[in-house]
Amino acid sequence: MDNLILKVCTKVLFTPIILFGLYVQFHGDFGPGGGFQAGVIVAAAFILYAMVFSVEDCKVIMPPKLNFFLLALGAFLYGFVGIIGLILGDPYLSYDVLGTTKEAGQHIGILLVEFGVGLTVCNVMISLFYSFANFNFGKKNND
Amino acid sequence: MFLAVLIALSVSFLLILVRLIIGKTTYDRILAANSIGTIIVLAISVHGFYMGRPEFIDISIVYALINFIGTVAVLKLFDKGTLGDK
Amino acid sequence: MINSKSIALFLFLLGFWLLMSGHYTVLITSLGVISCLLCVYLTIKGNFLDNETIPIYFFPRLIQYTIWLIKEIFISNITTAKVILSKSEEPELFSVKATQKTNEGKVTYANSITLTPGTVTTQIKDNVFEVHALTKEFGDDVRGSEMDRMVTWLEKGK
Amino acid sequence: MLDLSIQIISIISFVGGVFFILTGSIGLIRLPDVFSRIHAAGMIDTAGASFIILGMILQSGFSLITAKLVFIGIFIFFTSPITGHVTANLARKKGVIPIGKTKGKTL
Repeated sequence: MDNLILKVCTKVLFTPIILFGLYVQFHGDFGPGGGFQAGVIVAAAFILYAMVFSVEDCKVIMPPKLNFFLLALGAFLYGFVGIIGLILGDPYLSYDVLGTTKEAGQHIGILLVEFGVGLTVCNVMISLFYSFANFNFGKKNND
Repeated sequence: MFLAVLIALSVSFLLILVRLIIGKTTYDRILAANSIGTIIVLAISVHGFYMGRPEFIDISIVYALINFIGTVAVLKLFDKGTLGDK
Repeated sequence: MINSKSIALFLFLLGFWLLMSGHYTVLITSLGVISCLLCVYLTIKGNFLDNETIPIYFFPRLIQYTIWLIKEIFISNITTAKVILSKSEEPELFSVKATQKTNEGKVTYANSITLTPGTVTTQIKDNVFEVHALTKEFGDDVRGSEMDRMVTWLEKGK
Repeated sequence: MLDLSIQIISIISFVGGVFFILTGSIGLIRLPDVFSRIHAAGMIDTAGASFIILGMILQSGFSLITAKLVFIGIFIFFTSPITGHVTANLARKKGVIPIGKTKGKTL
């Protein structure tokens, strides 16, 4: 959209939204939130940027190749944390063995798994937007 | 006290809903939807205090955010007919 | 890359994080610092870390301006409530000239006009604003250009 | 004593917020066209929201909740004029004609 106010204010709002998403990500075990919501909030910042400027501008910040790499990395992280437990002789996705004590292991395990979920959700949202953004809803351009 | 505020917010929600339904132009409807969003943001945090769980405030920040981005998306869709560049 | 703007943005974001967080363990706080660095890095990568993103020269006069703006908003809210309840609206549309030089100054002025109920900026073209006012008094307030002078004063900084 | 006066101020602030929100919604129904209704919506977003948030700040005492409430207030203050302006701009661009007189040259 060619609108001065929207452009300047999006620039101002971009970083606080991403930081809020990361806050929800890392405080998932203290309050409402977690990986899924955090991923959606971070993706919302990118989508806002892509809508107000253009998809090409957003691809400068988040190139499609990096997007796919991070998408796969998130899923890999999730599975990897699970398999560590399996190797060390516990069931799949058991966090107790990750730290020195049971508590610390739980904390680190939940943090890592949630981070994987957040990374995947965020990048799936962005790649969905990249794929469908230029879909025209049967309306002609009238400007 | 919080309950009274919640009831008043619901009354104004219903009043704005009337505007959302009778509409006339699309812009009226977008405006009414945006105002309903603000009312809901306030209602979520007041409800959090009413239930004695103020951590609901995180949710209302998220709601305010999604309300803004959703309004921008709908406006862009009406402007260009697409969310992308074309 | 490391200049006054990136440092100011980093400190602003770190303050935001510390006020939100409430859990000041080493792990969470270091994750917060990394998150803030990531945000600053994203602005540098997207090439939009400029005066519009973080207008540092606004800061010395920002508090005084905010207090003045809140007073204006309060007064015009009461007037708008009176107009709505007494059914005495006579809307009008006119254009005013803005004396700000930069984009961020113009946006601050336009947002201040819209934020005071009773007046809305409808279009911006270069430095001419088209404003819709609810009554003639609100229109006179904008045409009297007190707000314009305040924003230009804010824009000049120190 | 201090506690009681804080309670009273917070109740006054809630009443003020509710008054502005109800007036705004009445205005949203009663005013004649889109451009006038934006003023009523702006009233809900500024006075209504800030008074209710002020009331909650007084209720919560001084803690990190206060900071989060202030962030909600700042966020609403930041985004309300943007959506108002963009709606008005789009309505104007698509040729909705405002009721009332126009003074001088308009864009």
